[in-house]
Amino acid sequence: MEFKVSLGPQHPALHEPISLRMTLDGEIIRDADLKLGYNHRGIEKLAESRTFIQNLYLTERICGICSFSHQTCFTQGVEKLMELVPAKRGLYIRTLVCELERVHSHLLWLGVAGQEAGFESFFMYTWRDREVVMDILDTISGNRVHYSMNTFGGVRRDIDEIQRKHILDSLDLLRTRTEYYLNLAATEPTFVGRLSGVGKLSKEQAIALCAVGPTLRASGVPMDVRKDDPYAVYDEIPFEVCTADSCDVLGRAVVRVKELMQSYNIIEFLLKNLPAGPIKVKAPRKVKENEVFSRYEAPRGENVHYIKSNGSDKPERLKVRAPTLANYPATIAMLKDGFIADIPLIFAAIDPCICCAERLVQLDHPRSGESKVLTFSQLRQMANQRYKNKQFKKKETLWPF
Amino acid sequence: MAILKPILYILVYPGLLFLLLYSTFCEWFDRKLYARMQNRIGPLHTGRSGILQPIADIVKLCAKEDIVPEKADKRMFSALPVFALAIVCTAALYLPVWHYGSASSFNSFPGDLIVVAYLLTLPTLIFFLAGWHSTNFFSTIGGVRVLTMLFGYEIPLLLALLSPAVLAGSWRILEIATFFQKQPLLLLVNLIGFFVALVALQAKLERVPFDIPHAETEIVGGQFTEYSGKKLAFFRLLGDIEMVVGSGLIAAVFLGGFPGGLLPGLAWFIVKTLFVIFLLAAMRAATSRIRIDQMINFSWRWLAPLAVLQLFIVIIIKGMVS
Amino acid sequence: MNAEAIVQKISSDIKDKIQEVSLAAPLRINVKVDREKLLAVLQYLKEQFGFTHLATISGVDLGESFEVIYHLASHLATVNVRILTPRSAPTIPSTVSIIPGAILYERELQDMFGLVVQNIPNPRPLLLADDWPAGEYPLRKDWHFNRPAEKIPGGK
Amino acid sequence: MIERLVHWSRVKSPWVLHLNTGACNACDIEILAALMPRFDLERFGILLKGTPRHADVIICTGPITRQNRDRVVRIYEQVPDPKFVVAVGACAMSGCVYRGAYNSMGGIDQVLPVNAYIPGCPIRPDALIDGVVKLLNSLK
Repeated sequence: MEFKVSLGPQHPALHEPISLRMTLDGEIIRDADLKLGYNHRGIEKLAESRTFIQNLYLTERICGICSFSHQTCFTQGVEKLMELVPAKRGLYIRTLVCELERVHSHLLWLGVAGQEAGFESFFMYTWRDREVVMDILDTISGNRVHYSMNTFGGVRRDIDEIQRKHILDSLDLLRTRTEYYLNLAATEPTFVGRLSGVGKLSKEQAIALCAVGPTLRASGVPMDVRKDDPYAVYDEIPFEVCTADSCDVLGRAVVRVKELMQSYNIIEFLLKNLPAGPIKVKAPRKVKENEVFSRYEAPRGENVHYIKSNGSDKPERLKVRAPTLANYPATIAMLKDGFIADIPLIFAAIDPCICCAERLVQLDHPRSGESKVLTFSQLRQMANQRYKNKQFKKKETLWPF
Repeated sequence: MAILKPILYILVYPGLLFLLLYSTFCEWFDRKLYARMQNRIGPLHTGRSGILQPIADIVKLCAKEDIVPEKADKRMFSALPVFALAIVCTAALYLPVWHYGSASSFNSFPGDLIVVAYLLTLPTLIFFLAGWHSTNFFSTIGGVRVLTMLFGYEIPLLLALLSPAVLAGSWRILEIATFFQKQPLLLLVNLIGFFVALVALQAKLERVPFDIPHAETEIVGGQFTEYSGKKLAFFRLLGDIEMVVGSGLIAAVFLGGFPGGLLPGLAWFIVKTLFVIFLLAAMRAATSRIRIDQMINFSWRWLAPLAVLQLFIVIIIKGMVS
Repeated sequence: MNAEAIVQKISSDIKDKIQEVSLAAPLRINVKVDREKLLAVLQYLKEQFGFTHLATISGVDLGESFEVIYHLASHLATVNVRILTPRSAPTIPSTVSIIPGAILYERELQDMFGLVVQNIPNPRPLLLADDWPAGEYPLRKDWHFNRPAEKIPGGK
Repeated sequence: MIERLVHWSRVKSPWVLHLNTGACNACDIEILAALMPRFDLERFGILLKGTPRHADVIICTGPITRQNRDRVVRIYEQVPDPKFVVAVGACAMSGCVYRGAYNSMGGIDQVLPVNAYIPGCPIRPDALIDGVVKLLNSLK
């Protein structure tokens, strides 16, 4: 029996308009195709009619979760076009906000993953602790989500001694909480059992389909822009690229939790070694004719901006590639010939940020068959059904920590 | 005079008026407790500490537009909420709320325990029908889940109610209450049964962890997805009244009933039902939703055997006592 | 192997296939090729240096022609392979056979610039709305959006 | 008398449907944050409902995208009367930075009648609470 599955687009479990439509052969997904566009706003065209300073705030609003990633990526590119060397202290503060954003995004993801696996209390807990990071960001930048910290040549706000101490104190709290979640997850065999072996993406596939971020690193490829192509002050910071070899959703969770721990270390390092001096240097208004290809490691993966300038104060072309878009082909590969029961977890595992990719996902099948409409959470529930018969033995599914 | 008493019974106490007011109060009490247990405050600005919140909800729903989906079976769709509400209100009439001893009450007869249990089962079937007749996919799924759950909790609930009845040697709620009033120590025998009945009641009321049929993040509104306006208000009211009747039944059977005349009986009724509701709210706050298969597993692996065990204990003790 | 060495090796190995190779900035290598030889160059880069990760494909409207830039990245450096395609016949070859992950970027190019990607496995529109008029490509420089007059609710 | 009662009930018990019409996600996350223990919208009787049939207030975030327009109108029609629309965030009010972009229609008010606007980019959870309470007070 072939039937159509449609997810969303308005659904209490999802806070973004996403509609996933595909035709299935029984329980197995035969073919899937992407049609994006419900969240497409036309930012690239818009950017051509705005000045660089205006674009600073436009790129920030590409995404509400990883807003700083896009802004920093753009800022770095324009700084290279301007041949500007940013102030050292400014770069440190910029990197600090980058890492804080990574922490808040990964905590958010942990909660969502818990929810998809039917672990609701986990969701509430991580979101409560996420407020700690939000408070830090609030004290630094004055806003909870769009920080607007960047400017060409540095950052706009300085950190004083009281804020520094506040962040360091909060960091201890976050560390203990993250360890607590690790323990919580480790003692919950069903949770680990639900994640392991789901959404396999082999190393070769991941490379061929140009996956990025934790999705790629969980397939054992140590690609991290922070190491490969260091920006800001990452070449001065000791940190490790976290990978996992299990190639499944559990691996992606492991990579993210490890990265949380790395981020805490990086934040501590940055705050302890914060250099004195100005936070920004003066930037020119116009930009010489040139082009730049700027890369940035966002919480979801490699973020890419291609900026071409034409000598005026407006860019000739701004091309944005958000990490979620890069991960879609890999997601389809994970879904293909898989069970529909696994869709929610697989989708959550790439940490989809639909507005980031400016689009909506619609997977559908050309042939018409008996059609049946399911939502995302029904799928989740079907997943629960499918896994109910599996006996999880504690020893077999050890949390890898 | 003889005709006045039944009318009073049906319309004022413990009939419609009292039930309506008291069930909304119970909903507020439950919501407030739930919120406090989650570190929240809960309804606050409607009446004194939000006490009128459920009433506001229901009045608002009644004043809203009433949409019947085009594809739905219109007559069934509209009739079901009314039926369900009538059924639970009828069940409430059999609760011995203000007196006992005088067996001449018109609404108490040998075997009314079975009737109340039966009447409390009917709303479940109506939920299923409501979901089915909405012809919405979520509603259908919700309806099917309702029926699946029914198989889980209904038998343990009946078995649990059976044990005090066996101990008291009567199928009449009033006589059971009177029996335990005379020998309050025997109430302790029924502790396991009390626990089983409490969990089964939670499942019957479809509250966390058993809110599987209308799990919001899973199937939107479950069997109520297509209901709006007055009909939704009826269903909400139904849930509240079912909670009151269910907790009243448990209080009458397991907690020794409500002795005294009009006022002391009322006081006892309120205290004991609120106690049961408190336990229900605590259960709701401390757990997260389980899956439907886990629920069935749990009720057959734990609840039903526990209820049977309780029955054995009761039979042995009855042999010793008599 | 550093970026300079890669530039050296490219210019000596496949001199006949490329028009120009240079090191534009640290870790940024520019390679200019004919569009007919694009696939051969990508294949060479993939096999010789392991440039398997296609970060994205950027299209730029230069007026007379379109420039299409393939941003390849690895831990060694980033290579921008650029081709030109005339506005009158805007066709480019599909790279999906070499880099399967390129599919979405190529479909995006089709939507936004009206480029015709030859041999693309799935040519359906990707981004624009269902009711988008055919033959309009928003990122072309000569396409302008005329904003419809806004209603001001309850206002003057 | 009955009218006053109905009016009072409407003010005291707004049930909310959350609709993303092409926002950048920031407002949506903040709305979720408003339901968490820290802000607790339930104090005002506000409940987040999943189905349009149960809702009174539609909270829209984001500039309406071309693709989303028809769907938003359809959902609006599914909500039983009386219904209110709240435009949350700068995008939903006027289009914010996306004003003039070819795929966004401007504010929510270009498509739906809007009853209240809550400014902010993104809104803070406290602003959301303030806005909804103000909307309710304006009904008095």
